[in-house]
Amino acid sequence: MRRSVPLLIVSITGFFMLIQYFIPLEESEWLYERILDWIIVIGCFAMLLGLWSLTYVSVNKVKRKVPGWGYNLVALSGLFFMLIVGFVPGQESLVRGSAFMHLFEYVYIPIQASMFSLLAFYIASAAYRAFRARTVLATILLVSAVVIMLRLVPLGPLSGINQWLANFILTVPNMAAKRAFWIGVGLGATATALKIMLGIERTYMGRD
Amino acid sequence: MHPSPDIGIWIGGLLTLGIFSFLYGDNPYYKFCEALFVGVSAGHWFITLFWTVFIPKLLGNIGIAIHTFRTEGFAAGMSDYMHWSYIFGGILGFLMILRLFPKIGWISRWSLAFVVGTTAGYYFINYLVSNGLMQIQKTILPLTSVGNIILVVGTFCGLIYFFFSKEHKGAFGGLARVGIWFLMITFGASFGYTVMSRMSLLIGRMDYIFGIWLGMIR
Amino acid sequence: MVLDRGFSYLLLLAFFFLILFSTNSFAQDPSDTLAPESVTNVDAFDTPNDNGHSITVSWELSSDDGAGKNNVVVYEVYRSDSPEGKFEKRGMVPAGENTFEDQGAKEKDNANYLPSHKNFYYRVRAKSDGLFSDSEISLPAYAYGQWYHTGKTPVLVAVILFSVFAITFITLARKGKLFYIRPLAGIEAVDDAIGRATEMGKPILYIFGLGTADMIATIASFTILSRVAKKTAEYQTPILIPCYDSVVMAVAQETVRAAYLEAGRPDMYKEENIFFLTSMQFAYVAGVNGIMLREKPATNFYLGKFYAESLILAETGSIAGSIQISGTDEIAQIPFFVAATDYTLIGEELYAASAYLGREPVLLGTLKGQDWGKAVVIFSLILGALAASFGFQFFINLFRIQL
Amino acid sequence: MGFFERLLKIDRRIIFTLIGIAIALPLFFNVSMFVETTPVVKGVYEVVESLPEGSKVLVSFDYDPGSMPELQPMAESFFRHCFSRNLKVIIMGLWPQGPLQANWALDVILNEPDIKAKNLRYGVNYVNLGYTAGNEVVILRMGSNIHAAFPADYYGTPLDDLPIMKGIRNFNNIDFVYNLSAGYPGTMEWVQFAADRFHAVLGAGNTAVQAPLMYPYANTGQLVGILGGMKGAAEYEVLADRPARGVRYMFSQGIAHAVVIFFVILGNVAYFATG
Repeated sequence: MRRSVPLLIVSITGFFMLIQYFIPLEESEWLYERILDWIIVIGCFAMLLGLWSLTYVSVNKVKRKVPGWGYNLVALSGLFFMLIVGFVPGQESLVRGSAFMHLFEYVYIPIQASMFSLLAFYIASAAYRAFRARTVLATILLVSAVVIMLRLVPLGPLSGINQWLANFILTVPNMAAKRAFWIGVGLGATATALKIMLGIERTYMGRD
Repeated sequence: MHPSPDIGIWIGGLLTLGIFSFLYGDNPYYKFCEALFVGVSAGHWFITLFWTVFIPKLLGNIGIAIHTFRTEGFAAGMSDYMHWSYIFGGILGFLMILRLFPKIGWISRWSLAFVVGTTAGYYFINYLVSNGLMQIQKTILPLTSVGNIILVVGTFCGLIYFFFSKEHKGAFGGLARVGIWFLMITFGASFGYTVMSRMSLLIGRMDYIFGIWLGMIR
Repeated sequence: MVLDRGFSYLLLLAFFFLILFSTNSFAQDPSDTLAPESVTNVDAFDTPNDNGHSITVSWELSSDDGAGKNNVVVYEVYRSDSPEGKFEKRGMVPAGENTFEDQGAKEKDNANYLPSHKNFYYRVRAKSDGLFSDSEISLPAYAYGQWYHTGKTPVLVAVILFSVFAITFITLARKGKLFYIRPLAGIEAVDDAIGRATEMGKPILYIFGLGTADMIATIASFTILSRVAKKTAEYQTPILIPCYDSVVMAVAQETVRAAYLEAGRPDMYKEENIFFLTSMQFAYVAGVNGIMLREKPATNFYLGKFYAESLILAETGSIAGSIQISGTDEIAQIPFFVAATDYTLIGEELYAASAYLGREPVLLGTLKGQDWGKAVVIFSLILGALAASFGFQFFINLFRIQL
Repeated sequence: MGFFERLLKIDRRIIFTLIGIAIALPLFFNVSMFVETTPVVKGVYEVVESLPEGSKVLVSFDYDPGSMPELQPMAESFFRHCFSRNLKVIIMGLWPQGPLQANWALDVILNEPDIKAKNLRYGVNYVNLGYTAGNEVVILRMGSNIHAAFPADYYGTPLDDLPIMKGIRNFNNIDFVYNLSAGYPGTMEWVQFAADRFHAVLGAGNTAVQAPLMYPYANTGQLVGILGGMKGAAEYEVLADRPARGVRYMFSQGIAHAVVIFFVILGNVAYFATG
């Protein structure tokens, strides 16, 4: 029951999804759409698990007064404040101008944009460390990156050549390697999916 | 200098500085912003999902089902019965929560199996078609221009690189080596054009701090 | 499709000239006040490869279309549920075309609903400028859904071919055949990385990225986690897994618990080390950043689906001085992992990793199967490119899928 | 430790500081760096320029605040161009946040003196149809009937009550479609469905990350042109002779790139000098 039923479910649902691709029948379409919807519903229930985990871990840290527990308290207050202003007014909370949306606009968006923009700093420091002509491979990486970056710096008479080179890199070798990459990923993912459906790959299922 | 009178802008500005302080090193200011961000975002995500997905998808459909049963009884058509099927999704979801109870937690594997199995079947086809057949179709080009020749050769060598069961030596190793060169060109190029995007993000933030918030620009 | 568009321009042009031509001759030739000859052989049949709510109608062009009086402008298609009943207009096509697909809706409450398994009769009207003539009524036809989509045969062939490869090599492996696999630097580093964490007495951080539990990259990562967790259990090194998705968290807990059980150390398993943070991209990154600087893990694994956050994570980990092993199938993020982490599993290598780590013959067998798949792809590419160079289009059509 | 060795192990914070300065400082100067215009951007500009007064333009906002710095200037300069040429603008979004982004851009442009003087009216000169879930399916539905895809606008007014929507049924009644995109659903879907299927005249503005994937469509003509990242935004402003945020930001962008390249060179010099 604990192990064989789930494996059976995996195989049945997996092969159904595989076969239904070839069956244009209305019934097959209907079941396909429903199954995708059910998965969304399962995801909705699962979010309770996430919420529980976050609350449980944070409350525990606050209770045990582990170093830095004050920050866990901040996270918990943020979470529950959002839940209150989100639930109490009902669906209205998603309309612009509500307390919930104000928090989104003035707290969430600025922090999110700032976190995202940290990338500008990190991309520079990563380039500094990684782009050194140590080996042939590193040199290729370096040259290709610099050619593309130079597109944005006015180079005068050289800019025409650089534009041509950048365009060539993007449309030819770049496309070639991407195709090879995607085909490889396709085969790897297909093999993994097949292993799951056949029950060969089942570590994700637990053991007892 | 004309700082913004809007308190919301001030909060946004102060939080921005808190995040930037991380660049110097971990500190209480950043820790506060981080904790607030995690809490607020989890709450935001939960509420949004609840109102925009959970309510319409599950309760909405079951609501329709109950309503038609009340008004039409068993005379309702097949398409009306279909809404009842969402109860099945609801049950699978409910089983998922049973994880919280150690004694019967193993039942939640049934829902997990449903999710994993379905998507395995779905992706089996999806990857085979869009990553396999479609890419092959696009790469079958007449070898009539230098560009096309390089494209086909590059794809060929790239695939050689991904062979696992053959040692990379001799001529085979040479082709694999060319393959990884092509991959490196691609990685370099995408690094290069991502720089522009990332710099733009920081420009946007700096404009917020010095322009919108502190009013130092124009 | 470019060809399609070109074709429709041509049609439009033809259409335009037809109008011009017919109005011109109308003034000159009184015989053109006559309606065009009606179309013949109207044939209605179920549209193939669909869910059964569409009927296709074909006919032979009117003798006045492109010849004779040359005054046909459009064909209008009419439908009725009985030969005597009222015929309803369903659509029209320009002169020169001889098929029409009467696509109905599948929902009963839709005004355009076309039921399956119900007989319909069709009539085609050849129309000139103001005058028309109707065809005979077609024999009845009904729409029905098909059990197999013939346009998808290339996919079926690929599925069968690939499954045969995989299953053959799995069977061979089960019978005890050993397959060679080339070394992968990223994989060989895994053991050392765990050993290093043990020596330093520091935890290991394992990140799935932003993938949900139903993505193949995440599932591949679960199997890697299972091998890694088994080793950490043996070495008694804690493993921290902050999660972005609740289902991923649940599966990761199962995986690690099972691995500890297998290693004989179920007592070491701590559920609170595998926890949920938040499902918003940059908030998740902020949280993981904090963990990296505060817990100072000796080793960071980034395996799964990653987006823009890849570089923030990898650079922060590098600042914290951790050994980092990464892998993803998102090509846009690999450059950043290559630049900022110590080892990177590129694309397909991520999927191969579980076979490498487990060294189970069955998993190695599927790797061999994958390689055979690649060999077939390479073969088709070369053959296809040669065929295309010499002008044989048929080879490309072998890969064309009708959706 | 010699100078070059120290340079190799340079503290990241020094790089961070220099990048911060390189980006912030140019914002204080009103210098517009010389921006070279490219044919792909001209493609979009010229189509808008060639539309007669009163033509209907559809703009789809398929991004969220994460891509604002790149795409918002594009939205603003496009609106400015359309309104100054008296075109009618229909706004929609395939991303939930999209229509909000559009409103922010409208707030800016409608308050500029020359546009304000035109006294543009909501529902007559421009309209925001809001967001509809369904990704590329929305485009398909619009191909047969826009009213079916969007029964009401962003504020809940039925489409039939809006004068601007009179006579608009599908892409045949739209003169130009412009799409601002940061990913999926976005330009790729507009090309596949609106341009290929319904033969809409389509232009696009993309983030710098996404643009290289879309250039091939501009070569084949499926896109009349494309604006890539901040540079694209700046080029459009130069073409329209109204330098604004894009051009101003471009100065920072150029300097920041130069700093990154400078560091890469420095790193290599130090690496070879230390052997």
